[in-house]
Amino acid sequence: KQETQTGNTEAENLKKVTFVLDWTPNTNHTGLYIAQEKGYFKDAGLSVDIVQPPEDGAAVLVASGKAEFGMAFQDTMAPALVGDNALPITAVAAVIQHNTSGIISRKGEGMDTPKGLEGKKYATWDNPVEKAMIKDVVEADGGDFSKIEMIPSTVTDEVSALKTKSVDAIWIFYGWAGVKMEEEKLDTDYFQFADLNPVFDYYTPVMIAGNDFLKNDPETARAFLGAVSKGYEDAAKNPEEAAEILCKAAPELDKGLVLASQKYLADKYQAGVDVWGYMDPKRWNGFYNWLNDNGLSNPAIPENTGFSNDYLPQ
Amino acid sequence: MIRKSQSITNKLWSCSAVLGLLLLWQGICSAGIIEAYLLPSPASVGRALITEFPALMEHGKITLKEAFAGLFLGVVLGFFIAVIMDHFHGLYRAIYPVIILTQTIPTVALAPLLVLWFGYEMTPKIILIVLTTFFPVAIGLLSGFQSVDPDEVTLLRSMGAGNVSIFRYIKLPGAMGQFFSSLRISASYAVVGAVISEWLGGFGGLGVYMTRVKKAFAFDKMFAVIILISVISLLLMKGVDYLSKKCMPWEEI
Amino acid sequence: MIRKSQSITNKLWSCSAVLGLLLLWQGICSAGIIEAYLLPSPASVGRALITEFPALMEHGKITLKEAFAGLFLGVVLGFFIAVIMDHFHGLYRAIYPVIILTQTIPTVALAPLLVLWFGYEMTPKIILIVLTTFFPVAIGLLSGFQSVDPDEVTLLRSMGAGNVSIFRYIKLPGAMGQFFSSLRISASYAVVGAVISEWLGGFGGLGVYMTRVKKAFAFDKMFAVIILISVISLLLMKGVDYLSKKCMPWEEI
Amino acid sequence: MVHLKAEGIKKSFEGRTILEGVSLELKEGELVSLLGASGGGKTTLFQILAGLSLPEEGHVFIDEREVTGKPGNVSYMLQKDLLLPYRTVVDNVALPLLLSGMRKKEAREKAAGYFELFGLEGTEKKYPSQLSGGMRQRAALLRTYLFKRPIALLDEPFSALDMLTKHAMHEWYLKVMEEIKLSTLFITHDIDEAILLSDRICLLTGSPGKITREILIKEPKPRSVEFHLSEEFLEYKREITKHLLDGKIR
Amino acid sequence: MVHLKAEGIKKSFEGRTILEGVSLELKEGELVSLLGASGGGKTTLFQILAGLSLPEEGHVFIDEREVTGKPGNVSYMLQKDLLLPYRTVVDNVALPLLLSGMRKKEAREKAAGYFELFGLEGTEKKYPSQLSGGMRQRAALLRTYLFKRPIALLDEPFSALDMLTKHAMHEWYLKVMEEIKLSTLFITHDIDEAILLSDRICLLTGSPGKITREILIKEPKPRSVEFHLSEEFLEYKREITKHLLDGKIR
Ligand SMILES: Nc1ncnc2c1ncn2[C@@H]1O[C@H](COP(=O)(O)OP(=O)(O)OP(=O)(O)O)[C@@H](O)[C@H]1O
Ligand SMILES: Nc1ncnc2c1ncn2[C@@H]1O[C@H](COP(=O)(O)OP(=O)(O)OP(=O)(O)O)[C@@H](O)[C@H]1O
Ligand SMILES: [Mg+2]
Ligand SMILES: [Mg+2]
Repeated sequence: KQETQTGNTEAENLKKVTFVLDWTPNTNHTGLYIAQEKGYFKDAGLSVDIVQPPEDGAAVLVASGKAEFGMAFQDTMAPALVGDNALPITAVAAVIQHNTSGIISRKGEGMDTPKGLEGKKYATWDNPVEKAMIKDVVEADGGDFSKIEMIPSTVTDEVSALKTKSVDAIWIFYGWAGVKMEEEKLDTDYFQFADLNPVFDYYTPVMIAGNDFLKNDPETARAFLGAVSKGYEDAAKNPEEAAEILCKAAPELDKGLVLASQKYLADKYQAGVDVWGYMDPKRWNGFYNWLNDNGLSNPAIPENTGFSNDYLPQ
Repeated sequence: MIRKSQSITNKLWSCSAVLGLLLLWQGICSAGIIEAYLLPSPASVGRALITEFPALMEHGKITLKEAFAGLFLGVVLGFFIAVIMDHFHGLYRAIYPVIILTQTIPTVALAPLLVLWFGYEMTPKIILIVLTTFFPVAIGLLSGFQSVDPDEVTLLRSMGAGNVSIFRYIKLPGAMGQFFSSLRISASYAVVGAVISEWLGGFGGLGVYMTRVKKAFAFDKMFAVIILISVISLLLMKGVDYLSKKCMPWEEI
Repeated sequence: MIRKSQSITNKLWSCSAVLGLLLLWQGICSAGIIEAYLLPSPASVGRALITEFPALMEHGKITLKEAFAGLFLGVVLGFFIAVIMDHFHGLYRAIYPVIILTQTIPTVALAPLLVLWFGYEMTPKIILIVLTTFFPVAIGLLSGFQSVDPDEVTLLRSMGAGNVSIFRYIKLPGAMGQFFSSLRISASYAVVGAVISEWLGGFGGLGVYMTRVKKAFAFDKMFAVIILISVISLLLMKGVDYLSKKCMPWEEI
Repeated sequence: MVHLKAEGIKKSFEGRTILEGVSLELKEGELVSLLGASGGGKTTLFQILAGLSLPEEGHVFIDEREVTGKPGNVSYMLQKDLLLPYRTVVDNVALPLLLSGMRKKEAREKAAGYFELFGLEGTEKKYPSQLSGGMRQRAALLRTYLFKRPIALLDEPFSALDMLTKHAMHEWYLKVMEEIKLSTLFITHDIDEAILLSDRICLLTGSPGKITREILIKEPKPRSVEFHLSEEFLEYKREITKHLLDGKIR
Repeated sequence: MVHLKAEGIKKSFEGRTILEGVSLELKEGELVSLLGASGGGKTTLFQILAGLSLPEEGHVFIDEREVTGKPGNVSYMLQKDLLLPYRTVVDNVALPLLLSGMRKKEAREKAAGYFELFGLEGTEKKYPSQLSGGMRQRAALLRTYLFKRPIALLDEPFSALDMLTKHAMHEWYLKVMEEIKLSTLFITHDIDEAILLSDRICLLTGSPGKITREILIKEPKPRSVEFHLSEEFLEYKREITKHLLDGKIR
């Protein structure tokens, strides 16, 4: 909407692209907002709308062509890749190189390793992949998964959930909720899945695109990812500026939290790879094979399904 | 006799309308105009309904339990509010705007707060259902109580009747019609309310099932749940109609 | 004169009731019985209302635009359905159950599908609002049309009037009362419907703002939005009341 | 000259014959009353005469022209006053003018011109619910009159009024009738009223209903209260009551 | 012996005095009619006599005992029949018995015992809407009667009925009255009815209303149709009509 106002003559020459977020704006989306704000999209001949979708709605919107790109996660998009409900989508860029998610708990209650979850209240989304991953790490740590008290996750505010002891342990992305704990000066214990089992170092979040769009208009896809990658590179270099731009786009966010999160993420956008967004087939397949082996995907997901590095800037 | 055969033709008409829509829908899907992940065909939805039947029943039971509990409490609350507002005029003036206010608050928006306050067990769900169901009942009953013919009250007073007798012999039966038409609305709110409240989280119920199949991109199952919810609502409404006929035989003549 | 002063006391009553609740709420919060992240105090909500005022107005404008567009189309659709069902008896039998069916479908559950089909621009939101608002209007108008005194129709026929005149001079004005009381319901549905539809996503609107502040753990702002939504609903309802008084001067005497 | 003529009317509802072989004449300028038991079919007959309902047998003529089943040829005032509650009195009264295609302003002016004659002055902008019973009835009569057909069918125009108002309306009606020269067919339950107002009284009795008796009232019009309380009046009343009570027993 | 006595009753509504200085007596076994213009305050007076409304001045006595403002001492039948639509006829009629604390079954049986006398046999299990007007009125009368107070106030009990039904009800009522021996105060608009049924007629006229005339009807009861159509009857009617019309002009 706002874009249509900036000069009609230009707008006509620009290619319209729509990006759906995973839900509400946060620091994972910084690169998009920087590219938008600094005109990288326009330079690439694009006019981009950034849209907030219904919860869990991005993948289908991208599949149906209502949006060209969207935000997704390697774990939750698994059911969209195979079987009756397969959607024509492909992951085209990893936003963050490593999986920074893990389980956080109040400090000193013994949940610094997975075994400590025994007898504790864990807020679950009741997702089979989620539960299998926890089972894997708990058992690897010599614990008994069945002893964890599972309660339904209704958590909107992780800090207060822990503070009020309504929950003992929560699955979070450290770059947002973890940083928020620090900001609120709540001492916590945290373990990260990727550290416990390398298979769990999958890509989360990722950018996805519709297959038809990729086939028919690869140039636009490349142009878009080129501009976005510049955005994320900027974010990596200058967290303060990134925080400011994000807060401008999403004023409801807490500025302190955004800045802290931005600083935490700065070296993680492009950690250890030359090109932002690159997805290592070994890690991608590794996680899906683990799903296959544990019977979490029906049918099994074939090698090299659902991602492509072809549209990243070279 | 004439009435009966007429109601049968009515049913034929509406069935054929529904059937027509279904055929159109199947046609669109079969012709491949719309892809399956945009709109599952009625056939695949039917299949999902059958294969998922045990799971749906399981979850449906939980939802129905919540809906009934909420509806029951909502009706009780609505009844008391109506009686109190009818009886104490001062309270009426004080409570009425507050009640209207509660109804302009989007309950769905309240949902996350309710979980925060009351935990994730039944309580917040039932509160949400009560909040949506008590209102039609209270308003319906109240207007029923107040639309009573004042001459009927005079008649009973002339026979030396007190407030309790007036309530029992005039206000209560006089408000029955309004009560049942409100109950009909409340009953259908109760089911939808239960489903929404389950989005708040929990381990069972059609709302939970719905979020799960959504995450699994299983739109046929999603439609199956939606249809099941519709059917439950319709059955509940029919149930209320039946009850109202039983309770108000004088309407039948 | 008597009426006027009575309506003022009524307002006093209700204001003091609302005020009392507010004070109680503030008291609970100030006493620290409930922590701020569970229930923000009225003072902090008030502060949020003030500091967020520009943002709220911005988003509110979008929501109102959707609500009005949806309400308008819903009323138009409801009107046509009512006229058609009143006129063609066969269609009435065919359409009525289908319409009841659409109302048992939980619209909130439909929402994600609507986005899928119609994109995240205005269209799906307006469709959702239309779906919720047309129903009360259609039903209200229809029952208004049908509760017309058949003797009035006979009277006009005896003067040689045709269907159009009968509609214009009898059915339409006779259904006005029912129309406005339905419109009142539809208007408040429209706002809540717009907010819910915005959870579907999009670029702005109170629903989008609400999901964002919820995600950002800003409960004071969350309450501020809820209050704003309540106020908008109330204002719209008052607006309908005003309109109904203007359009039905004969009710005023 | 015969103005309105009905011949051999038959009508049934749900298999029950209400009217059979009913014939009736109304001459120009005449006022004829129709008396009969409740449910006897008087309103049904009026609906047929007004062309709103089709008889199974029989015909209706106005000035020799057949009008069976054709509405719009007579001014018909229904059993209730039927003022539309959402129109002001003047707009109610102007309704037949509007329906005949007259423009709103003109219709209102024309209608307002009769308000004094009908004793309604000052009520133009009021709503019907603000009028007393007598005024409502007068407004309904004015509306019927403004339909400007030479024949008026009035179905119990005064039955909802209390005794004194009725008395006043009778006096007023007898006076107005002189001026506006309508041919009127008149249903009533009130024998006194029928004797007071009619040139001729038709008694509809039996099941199926038939006109079994016609009584001419010879007293010149307008008739005074003295006539009402005279022995002559009583004689008419005796005759009618006897016939109606007999009709009931048959 | 004087059964019911009202003395110097005054009542106003919204600053307008409706009744002033109304005094009235009803002796045992007597039937007294109250005639007067619509809106004259007849119903208001009944409400005061029934103890449902407090007069500003004046007192009501029953058998010398003051009952001003105390309901439950007389059987009062309101202007409408007021049968509760959601109760069967027998349950409607048994209402006063239930209210006096009788058990349901017993009350029903007792009420059913009177159905024949009141010409209601076979309607016990029906709902009021299934009854004809005359039957509804009879059921309301039976209900009033079952309240078993020695004094009955009947507010226009027959006014909603058509002429023939009314005739039949009059005959029936005169017969039943003989059997059940009530003292009755009776409001009507129908002068014929008042003359036919009453021992005495009170005329309530003027504004504020006062009882300005009392007329004794000497004809023995039950009275025949012949009396109705007699010169004597007409004389009574003349007197009442004159007085009422005069009262209107004053
Ligand atoms: N549309 C109809 N369908 C079925 N029965 C009807 C219809 N209209 C009238 N009747 C029946 O026909 C009979 C005669 O009715 P009608 O209204 O003509 O009587 P009436 O003489 O006008 O009575 P009243 O004096 O009470 O107005 C009644 O038994 C009535 O129930
Ligand atoms: N509760 C009340 N409040 C205000 N005015 C009242 C009330 N009850 C009666 N009135 C007025 O008192 C007057 C007398 O009314 P009442 O009903 O006693 O007359 P009535 O003689 O019974 O008339 P009718 O013959 O039409 O029944 C009327 O003008 C009426 O409007
Ligand atoms: Mg009739
Ligand atoms: Mg009265």
